Formats: sequence, C-alpha cells, structure tokens
Amino acid sequence: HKHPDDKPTVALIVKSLANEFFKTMEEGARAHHDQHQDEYDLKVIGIKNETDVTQQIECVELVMAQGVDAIVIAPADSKALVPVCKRAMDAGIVVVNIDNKLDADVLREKNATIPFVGPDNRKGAAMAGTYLADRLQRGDEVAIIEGAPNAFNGIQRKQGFEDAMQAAGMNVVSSQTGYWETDKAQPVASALINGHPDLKAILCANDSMALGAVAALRDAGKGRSVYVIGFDNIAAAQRLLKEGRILCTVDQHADKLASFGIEHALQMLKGEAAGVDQETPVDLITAEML
Amino acid sequence: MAGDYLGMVVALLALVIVFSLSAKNFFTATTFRTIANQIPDTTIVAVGMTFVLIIAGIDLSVSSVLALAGAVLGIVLVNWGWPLPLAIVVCLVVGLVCGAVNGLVVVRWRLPSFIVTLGMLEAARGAAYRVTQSRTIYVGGPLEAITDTTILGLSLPLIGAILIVVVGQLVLSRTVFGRYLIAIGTNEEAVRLSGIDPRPYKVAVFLLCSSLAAVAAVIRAARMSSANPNAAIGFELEVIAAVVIGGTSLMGGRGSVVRSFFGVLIIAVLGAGLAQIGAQEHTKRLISGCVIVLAVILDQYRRRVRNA
Amino acid sequence: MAGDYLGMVVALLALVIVFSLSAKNFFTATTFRTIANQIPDTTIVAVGMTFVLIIAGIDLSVSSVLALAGAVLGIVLVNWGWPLPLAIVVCLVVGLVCGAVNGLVVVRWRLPSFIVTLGMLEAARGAAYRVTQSRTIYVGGPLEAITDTTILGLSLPLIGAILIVVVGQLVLSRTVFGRYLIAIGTNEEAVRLSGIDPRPYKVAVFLLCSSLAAVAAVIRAARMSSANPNAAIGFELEVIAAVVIGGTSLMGGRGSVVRSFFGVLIIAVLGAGLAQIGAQEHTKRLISGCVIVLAVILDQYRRRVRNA
Amino acid sequence: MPPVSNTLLTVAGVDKTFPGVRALAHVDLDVRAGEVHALVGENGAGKSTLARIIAGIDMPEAGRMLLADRPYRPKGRKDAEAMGVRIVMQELNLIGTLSVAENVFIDRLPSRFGFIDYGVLNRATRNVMAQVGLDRVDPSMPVGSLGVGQQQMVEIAAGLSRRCRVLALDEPTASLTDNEVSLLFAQIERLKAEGVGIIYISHRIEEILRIADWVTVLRDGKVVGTREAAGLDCDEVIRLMVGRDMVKAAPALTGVRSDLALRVIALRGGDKVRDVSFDAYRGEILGVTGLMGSGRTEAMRLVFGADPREAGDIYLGGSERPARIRTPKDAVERGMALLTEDRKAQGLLLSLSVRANISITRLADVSRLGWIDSALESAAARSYVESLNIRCASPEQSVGQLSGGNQQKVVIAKWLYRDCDVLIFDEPTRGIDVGAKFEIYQMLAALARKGKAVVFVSSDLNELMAISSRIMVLSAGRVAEVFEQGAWSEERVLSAAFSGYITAD
Ligand SMILES: Nc1ncnc2c1ncn2[C@@H]1O[C@H](COP(=O)(O)OP(=O)(O)OP(=O)(O)O)[C@@H](O)[C@H]1O
Ligand SMILES: Nc1ncnc2c1ncn2[C@@H]1O[C@H](COP(=O)(O)OP(=O)(O)OP(=O)(O)O)[C@@H](O)[C@H]1O
Ligand SMILES: [Mg+2]
Ligand SMILES: [Mg+2]
Repeated sequence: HKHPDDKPTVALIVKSLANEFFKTMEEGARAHHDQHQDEYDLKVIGIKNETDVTQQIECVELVMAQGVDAIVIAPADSKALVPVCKRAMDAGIVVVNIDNKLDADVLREKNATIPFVGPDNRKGAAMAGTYLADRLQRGDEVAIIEGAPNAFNGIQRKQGFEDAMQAAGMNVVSSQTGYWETDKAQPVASALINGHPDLKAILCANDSMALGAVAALRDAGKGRSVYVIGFDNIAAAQRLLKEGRILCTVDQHADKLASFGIEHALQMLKGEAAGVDQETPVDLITAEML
Repeated sequence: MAGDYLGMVVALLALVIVFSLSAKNFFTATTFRTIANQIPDTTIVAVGMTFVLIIAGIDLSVSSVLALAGAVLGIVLVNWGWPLPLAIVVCLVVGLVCGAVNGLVVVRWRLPSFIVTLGMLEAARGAAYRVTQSRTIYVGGPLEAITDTTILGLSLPLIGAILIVVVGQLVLSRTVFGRYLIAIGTNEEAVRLSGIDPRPYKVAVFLLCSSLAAVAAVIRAARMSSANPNAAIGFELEVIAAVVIGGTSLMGGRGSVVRSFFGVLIIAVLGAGLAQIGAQEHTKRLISGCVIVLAVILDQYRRRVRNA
Repeated sequence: MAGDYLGMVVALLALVIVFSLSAKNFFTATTFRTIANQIPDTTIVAVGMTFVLIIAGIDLSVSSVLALAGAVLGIVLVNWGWPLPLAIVVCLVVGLVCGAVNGLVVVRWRLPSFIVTLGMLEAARGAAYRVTQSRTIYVGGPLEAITDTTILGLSLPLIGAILIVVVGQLVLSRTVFGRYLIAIGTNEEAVRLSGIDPRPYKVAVFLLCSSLAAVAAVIRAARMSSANPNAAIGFELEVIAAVVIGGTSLMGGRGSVVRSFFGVLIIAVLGAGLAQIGAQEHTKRLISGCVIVLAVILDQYRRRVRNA
Repeated sequence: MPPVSNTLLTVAGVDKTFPGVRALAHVDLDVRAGEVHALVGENGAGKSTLARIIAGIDMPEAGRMLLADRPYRPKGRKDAEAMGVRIVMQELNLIGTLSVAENVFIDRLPSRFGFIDYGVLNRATRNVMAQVGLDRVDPSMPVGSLGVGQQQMVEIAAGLSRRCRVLALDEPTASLTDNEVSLLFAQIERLKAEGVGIIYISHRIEEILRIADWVTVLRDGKVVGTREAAGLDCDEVIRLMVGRDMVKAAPALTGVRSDLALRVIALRGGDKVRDVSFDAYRGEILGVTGLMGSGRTEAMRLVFGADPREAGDIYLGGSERPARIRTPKDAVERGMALLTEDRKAQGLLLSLSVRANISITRLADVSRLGWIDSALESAAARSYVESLNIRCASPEQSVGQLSGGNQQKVVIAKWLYRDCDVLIFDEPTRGIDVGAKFEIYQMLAALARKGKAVVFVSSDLNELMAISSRIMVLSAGRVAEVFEQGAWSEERVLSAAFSGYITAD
C-alpha cells in the first residue's frame, strides 16, 4: 500500500526535551535530517517529565497511529517500554533503541530483539574514574551521586565509577541517587560534604548533578578542595572545566547518538543492516583538551 | 441538563477539528483508539477527585497513591507470585488504607486536606520507592489481559471508567450520600447543626478517591505491563485541572462527574493533538497553561449567561 | 507575641538536637553554614506565599516563575552581555509581569487562583525552556559576587532574606495594606461592601509573590553559578508546606511571616539532617511527609490551648 | 400514680461560661406542655445560649435538666431531637446549593436504596411550606437564591414540620414582615393545641405579649423574673430587662428636612428591581418597607453599586450630573454607606476583633503614612463599644464570639464611624434588644438633625412608623407609594405593599 518511492518516516522518541542532553540529541537529529532530506522524514517527540513513562508509551502509540516506518527511541524506562516497542515491531515498524538500553530479561520474555545503538556507559564512567584516581591517594574518601535508580545507563555509570574506584583502592563512603537533577543532587552533595569532612571527590552520573555538587561545595565554603566529575559534556560543563571546578566529564556525543540510531534504522528499512547492537564512541573531556 | 454539557462538547469538537485540520493523520481511528486507551485511568481518578473537591477538600496524594498501589501490585504478582485477582485486592486495600489515613487525619484533627494529602504525597511516594527499591517491576502477560479484553470494541478499562462516571454522577445527584457531600462542601457547619455528622462522609470521600486511584493503578500497570514507582509524578495537578475545567468548584459544593469526564477528554485530546502536530515542549507547556485558564474563564461566562 | 514563636523554636531545637546526636558531623559550622546559604531563596518566596495564602489565594507558579526569571537573567548576562544590575532589573521585571498576569486574570474573571497559577506554572516553565533552548546557562563569576559578599559573617542573600521577613511581618501586622489583606482573606465580600475595592490589593499580592520569586531566582542563580530552566520543579509545594507549618491558614485571614520563616528553617534542618544521617530517598520522603502533618497538628493544639 | 404534672421541661441551676464571660448563671426555667414560654433580655443576656443548651448544641457546666420528669442530658443536637427537643436558631443555617426541599428534610430525606424519592420529597415540602405561607416557592429551587426573609421562613418551616415535644424558636421573626408573623403565630397556636411546649425568644415585646403564656427575663446570664404574660405590659417587661425605666420617646423629626441628598431615577437591575425612583433629603429618615422579596434589599444594593445596575441614574447632593457609582468603593467615596441585611456573610469579618471590624471603614484616619496607629484605632473602637453598649470582653475579642445583637451593633458602629452623608441601613435593628433599639433610633435621628440623609429599610412597620419622616413602600420591584409623615396608617401601607402583586397577577 506504500509507494516504493515514498520517503520513510522516522520517529525519534526521546525522554524530556526539557533536558539539555536530549535537546542536543534532537538538534543533532535535525541537523542530520537537513542533510538527508530526500532520504527520510523526521518526527521528534519528547515527554514532559523524564520519569513519566506512561507519557512515553503514549507517544509510541501515537506515532504508531500516524503510521511511521521506524522508531528510534531513548526509553525512559528500560522495562516498561518493551511491550509497546514489541507491539510496534509486530505492526511492521522498525525499532531501534538508543541511549538507555532496554532490559535484556524483558526483551527475552517478550521474544523481541531490538538493536541497541549507543555508548558503553560503564566504560565511559570508568575512564573518568581512572582519570580522577590518578589525582588521589589510595584510601581517599570519595562519594558517588547516581542517576535515577531505574535507568539502565545510570546503573552502568555507577558501576563504571565503582570499577575505577575499586581498582585504585579508593574508599567509596556513600553512593546515593540525585535523580539526574541539579536540584535533587545539591542537598545530597551537601550532606556528603558536611558528613564527611575528609571527602576528596564526588563522582556524578551527569553534569547537571555535578553543577549541584559544585553549588554544595560553595554553600559549605569548601571551594575547590573536593574534586567533582560529571558525565555528558553539556555546555555548562565546559565552562566549569575551564574554571577548574570540575575535573572531567565524559562526552558520549549526544548530537551524533540519534543520527547513528536513525542511520541504523534506515539501513534496516532497506534491509542492509541486521538487528544487532552497535557501540558508539565515548570520550573523556578534561580541561587541557578545551 | 443537556445545556450543561453543550459548552464542553463544543470545546471538544473545536479541538478535534483544529487538530484534524492541522495535523496529518490526526482524524483517524487509531488516534481515537489511542486516546480511548489512555483516558480510563485519568477518568477514574478524576471521578474521585470530583467528589473530594465537592466537599471542599483536595487530594494531592492521588499520584503517589497510584504509584504505591501499582508498586504493591507488581510486588505481589512478581515477587510473591500471587494470582491476579488476589493481587488486585491487595492493591485496592493499599488504596483504601491510604484513603483511610487521609480521611481520618483530616477529620480527627480538623486539618486542611491540602496539607494532609501533601504529607501523603510524600509518604506514599517514599513507600513506593521502598517496596520496589526504586526499580520498575516488569509484570507482563497476566496483567495485560486486562487491557486486551474488549467488549464491542471497547476495552475493559474504558468500559469500567464510563461505568464509574455514570454511577458517580448518579450517586452525586440522586442519592442521599451525594446530596450530603454537596451540603458539606457548601456549609459544613450547617450540616453539623442539622444533626448530621459530616465526618464519616468526609472519610468516605477520601477512601473513595484513594481507592479509585488504586483502580487506576491496576489499569495503568496493565497498560504498561509493569509497575513503576516513579509513575504519575505531577498527575494530581493534571487531574485537578481536568476536574476544574469541567466546572467543579475548588471552594466545594458544586461539581459534576460527567463534566469532569469531558475535562479529561479535553486535556487528552489537547495532549494528543499537540504531540501530533509536533509542537515543541515549550509550546506544549505554554498552550496547555493557557487552555486550562481559558476553559475556566469560558465556564464562568457560560454560568453567568445561564443564570441571567 | 513571644509565646507565638516558642513552639516553633522548641521544634527547631529538638530537630537540631536529634540530628546532632544521630548524625556524625551534623553539629558543625559547615553544616550550619550550608543551611544558612540554602535558605534565603526559600525564605523569600515563603514571605510572598504567606501574603498570598493570607488573602485566601494560592500561588502554584512560584517555581516556574523562579525558573523563568533565572533563565532570563542568564540570557541577559551571558548572551546579551548586559551588566549585572541591569540584568537583575530585567529579571525582576519578568517576575512582575508574571505576577501581574496572575493577579489580573484572577480579579478580572474572578477565577480561583489555584487554577490561574496552575496555568502559569505550565506557561512560565514553557517560556523558561523556550528562552534557554532547554539548556543550563553557566554564568559563573559576576553572579557569584552576590553570594560571596558577606557582612559580619552573614552572606548578602541571608541578610536580604531576613530583612524581607522583618519588613514583611511589619507590613502584615502594622500597616493598612496588611490589615486589608487579612480582611480580604477573612471575608472578601464584606470588605468590598465596606467600600474597599479588594482587587488592587489582590493584584498587588500576586505581583509581590512573583517578584519575590524573581529575587529568589537571582540568589539561586548566584548559588548555582548558573541558570537552569529545570530549576525548582516541585518547589511550590515545599514553600507552601513551610508556610503552613508556620501556622498560616490555607483558608485565608490568618498568618505570620516570621512563623513562615521558622517553617522554612524546620524544613531545611529536617532535609539536611535526614540527608546527613544517610537516610534513603524513600525514608526521607516518608519522614518529611509525616513531619509536615505532625507540625500542623501540633500547631492546632497550640492554638486550641492558647484560646482556652 | 403520681399526679401528671404538665411541666414538660425543667431547667435547674444551669451555668455556662465562655472565655471572659459568664453567659448563664444558675438559670432555672420551666416549660409546660401546650404553652409558650418567652425568653427576653438584652443583647448578650444569654437567651440563645440557654436555647442552645436545651437543644443539645452547647453543654452546660453545671445544673440539670428534666424532660417529662426524666433526666435529660442531650449529647448533641441529634440526641436532643431524638428525645423531641428541637430548635430554630437565630442565625441562618441553610445550605445554599441544596434545594428548599432538601434543606427542609435534610436529615430524613425519603429514599429507596439510598436514592432520593424527589416526588415524595417535593410533595411533602409543598405541604410544609404552605403552612407558613410559602406556597409560591418552588421546592426544587436552590435555597441560596431566596432572600434572607424567605430563608428564615424555610428554616422555620423545617422546624415546624417535625413532631416534637419542645420547640425553641430563637428570634424567628427578626426579618419577617407582619404577614409572615401572623402565619407563624397560627402555626404556634396549632402546636400549642397539640401540647407542644414552646420556648420563644424575641426582641419584639408586642409579639411576646400576643403569643406568650409565660415570660422569663434574663439579665447578664441571670433570671431576674418569670411572670405570667397575662398581667404584663410592655413597659414592665422592658423595666425588668434593663433594670430601670426606659424613655421610649419616638424621636420627632418634623420640619428638619432640607436639601436633596440622594436622588434615584428609574433604577432597574436583577430580576427583583423593575423601576425604582426616590429622593432622600438631608435631615430626614426615609423609611422603606414592602413585602418580603419586594426588592428593598436589592434596590439598595443597586444604589450602592454592590450589584451592577441595568438602568437608572443616581444623583448625589443635588448635583445635576449623575454620580458615577459602579462599585461600593465609588459609593463610599461619595459619602454613602450601606449596612447590609446579612451581617454574617456581608457585614462582618467574623474571626477578626471588634476593633478591626469597626476601623475597617476608616483606616486612613487611624494611620500615618500607611502605618496603623494602634492607640488611635483602639480609642476609636472603644468609644463605639461604649456608646452602643456593645457587650464584649474587650475590643480585642473576635466578633464571631459575640451574641447576635452585639454583632449587629458592631456593623452599625462601623458605618457610624465612617461618618457618611447618606446612610442606607437595611434592617439595622435585626436582633437588637428594645433598649438598644431606642438608642439607635435616637442616634439616627441625631444624625438626621446633623444634616445626614438616612434611608431606613425595615420589615418592622411599627418601628418605621415611629421614626420615619416619610415611608416609601416598594411592591414587586416598583415604588408603590410614598407617605408623608402623618399620612400613613398600617392599612394604607399594607395595601400599598400588596398593590404591585394585585396588578401583576
Ligand atoms: N462562642 C462564644 N465564645 C465566647 N463568648 C460567647 C460565645 N457565644 C456566646 N458568647 C457570649 O455569651 C453571652 C451570651 O450570648 P447569647 O448569644 O446567649 O446572647 P443573647 O441573649 O442570645 O443575645 P442576642 O439578643 O444578642 O441574641 C454574650 O456575652 C456572648 O458574647
Ligand atoms: N447580588 C446579590 N448578592 C448577594 N445577595 C443578594 C444579591 N442580591 C440580592 N441578594 C439578597 O437576596 C435577597 C433578596 O432581596 P430582595 O430585595 O428581594 O429582598 P427584600 O425585599 O429585602 O426582602 P427580604 O430581605 O425580606 O427577603 C436579599 O436578602 C439580599 O441580601
Ligand atoms: Mg441570641
Ligand atoms: Mg431585605
């Protein structure tokens, strides 16, 4: 029922477009689309609240209703999104998973294989952790501020940090969640700083939370005596790096992430690519590199 | 009676027409099917909220109670391996308990329900994180049967929601219970002086609202095949907005369940339409903010015209 | 007068003692310094919210207005490169405009402020995303001067907040303006029929509240060295909780700015203490939910005892 | 068998204190079957408190009660009603959003499986309402859309409609016109015949002498005497009440009328006011009366700008140009005052102090640069508490704690304090005791003499005839007639009041 010369429509469904990371991802996708206008049509949809899984499911249902050909999705929840993605696949839509990996167990249970295109978060976090460890003494106190506990990438980053800290023999005194947000991370950081006067470093699972940690240090009058590391390399993080307020961050190339996913989907549509995972690059960003 | 709903039907049709003209593929069966699948849980909670607002109360805790009840449902099904009907009962009991706490604290210490349910908003969310260790619980199969069952093309949840709306409206406008609620919302002191103890009625309303939130939790979990402790954050304001768009007064004493249902429909169509025309996040926010206020302004005019 | 605050001081001291005993390193200068740096913005918004609650209104939009004003501040400083004082003026104007819209819509169409400010909550947040393209804007240096300036060991924001509390309390209890606000919250119709037009006063209160949110935005941006369009989500409920813990009635006509300040302190100490004993998110939520309700129950008893 | 006493209810040694006030001290009272026992006393004497204790609403601190020779200790109003003791309270306690029928039968709505049987309910209500002459009111109408007078009738109807042994009526006639009063009295006679014991509280002494069998006088919470009504006259009751002789000379206001103060032309608005034109002069008291719902209150609200008017002009102080009055603020700024009929909803800030309630109309005068001078404010409040004899623990007491009559005095005080040129007083003496009433008459006359124009709306024709310079009669939203002093009589006023309805039908 489709004309063969019809351009396919690809829907990019991200988490909150109010979040800088996904905003960058969206812009990257739009830039990619501008260069390949004759190859496909693009639709970008985000949800209001990063944790609002229901709304994201509704988004998938909506684009299914609109008859898109492919869905590239950064799931807000690695389990809850599986059934609807499976439904989309059953309806003949190509589905590609980016950013946050869908849960393997649920995928298996649902009998679905959805290719994941994205970075190895654990590796990225470990890189940052190792860079930090070189500046610390063995046995120094460090703390981790995690992302949302139900996000796969959050868990991976935490594990990456832990891997590096363990390898270097650091003392992880606490690991608490900051739910990805500056506002939530800041009081957690304050408590860590005040409760552990000898704390040497705070490892944050994203840059927004690193901003909260930096503010907490200022609130406590501790200036730059504690290292802060972040993840994502948002614009603000680059300034923080320059001013030496954070030690390093990790760039997983959000702008390219979506393009990778879209290209993967297009290839699958053409039957050129199989539904296998594809790893995208992660890079450590430090002040010297800017 | 019919005139009561006319304004809302017109508003709804206007929205559908605008989006049908501006968004490709909006006016399709799939879109309406999607919307029909999405509204049952909001509708059910909106019925409960209508009752709460009518007694001049407010229930901010519905979102957290929903999350907690859903989380418990997930735990009972997956970790304890109980059968679905029993798990649903446990889930409803969770709703009942939360409602009972809200209601009893409100009447026992004569506290504003805003603050009591704000406390519950925090506490129930905390409990939801506690029972799930902050993780989403995938349930899958058994639960999905609920949403997959259809009768005459309508899904079980939708039928349930419509039934709850109809019964709710009848209870409100035709029963002694309903009239007492309106009376309590209008002038609680006068009700007390009429020799009617308003307290059991108030407790009943909070019980009802939280239980309906638990019912919505089952539906939502079924739709998502999973229970998420982060579910429905901010949902309470969305529900209140829908109910108020439906003309229920925040000051109590006035409201209609059917009109709340239209409020839910308006918000759902607006959300779906804005998403489908590809509006950006900030535009969506701006527009939905304005629509909420406009809808209430229109309702004011309608009421004034009718009274004159 | 002194008795008015005694209960709250005792509650505060009790919290400090409990946490000093149970959390390592709680009773240290750094902890108190941190708390002192963190309360000014909440305190300032709480003053505005106290005024709004006193006229029997509510302002749910403070969080979004704060984010929007902060976002504009960031844009003006970074993208336009304007000098700080001018940027602050622009930021305050944003607050004034939001407040004016809230107030004028409320009085013009006689709408419940709950719904109008709910609309503004959405719209202002949308605008904040719009102006920043959803990005955090790092400002750094120039802004930080605000928080880094100290007089007699107190930071500029803290001094400002305390000044605002004192002035706010005096205005409320000593001026004609304050008296009118209390009267409007008690019985608006009686005020109107006494030949006083309540509308300008109501608009003024919403103006005030939003402007104070803009002031808080400056302080917050200075603390965070950056402007974040996602700032302060859910902040409105925290502020309302603090004000209500301070004994201000949601029904209007009764409230105290100084007591709201104590409410802010209680919530701040509770938050810091719970974080520092390493309570998990769910425990924090549970406890803070219960504390909010308990505080209000205690306040009820205090009032009843005093009246008897 | 012991002889059957016809004493139905015995109250013995009842005490009640409120913070700062001894409301009742060792009060004794006997109510007999088939008789009306009237309670009289000044504002704040404790009448309502006693009635509320009998009805189970308040709890006494000491003393005991017997109902039909059995100990009677009601735990609440419901409990009292179960034992056959009912009350119609002084303040309106209706639920505005419910229908008339639902209000009347609120605690015994006829229902099947919880669903209300509206057929039965509305029929029963029509019967009940017919007894008090409200047969024109649709039982399914929301009660909030009725006027205060009609609401009071609904409340009375609800009280009368139930079987009971003792019925307490607390100032039932305060906002009723003669017509309704007669209907009420017919009902009271019927209940007497059925053997019901009635406690009747009123400040209208003539009424009491008409209907009561016994009169008990309360003063400062103490019983100063119980007399058989047959041998009493007005002056004696008043003497007992206030403890001294009262000069109740009606203030003569002849010949002081001077310039035009207020001219209203072709006023129309709402559905009650069709066409109202009148003049009020400096130096006079213009009485306004009419049947219940004739549009008096509504007309005055329109003049004052409280409601939007559809047509009509208002001229002030003899000016040629119509005054721009759109809101009460405009009206007050131009020297008008409106004392509203419904003190609780429209007149008072119940939870605030007497002081704040009085000063609200003129805060500018007790403040400097926006700051309130509390010494000045208190002084102003205290002077009115004294001159109007407002019974309160102190001016700091909240108005909500005062007795009904004293609350009314606070409303009067607030407008006297404003010192306006045109004073529109809507039922200002509602619930005020005889002594105070005469003081208020004197005060209004004095104001008129000082050159103010007083528009005095009242349902009490006697009071109007005693103090007015002229009486304007409204009927069905139009001015039926204006009587000059001396030209009126009860019959002529009444026939004017009915005239609009006769032609309308
Ligand atoms: N809730 C209350 N709190 C404090 N004082 C009260 C309260 N209720 C009544 N009083 C006081 O008790 C006294 C008696 O009041 P009550 O209402 O019985 O008077 P009353 O005889 O009915 O007067 P009125 O003729 O004005 O209705 C008054 O001084 C009043 O101020
Ligand atoms: N716009 C309004 N807002 C509030 N109350 C109103 C309004 N208009 C009228 N009322 C109330 O409705 C009632 C009806 O007024 P109306 O002029 O018919 O009565 P009336 O002639 O004064 O007779 P009565 O007061 O004896 O019922 C009054 O009690 C008045 O207080
Ligand atoms: Mg009384
Ligand atoms: Mg009247």
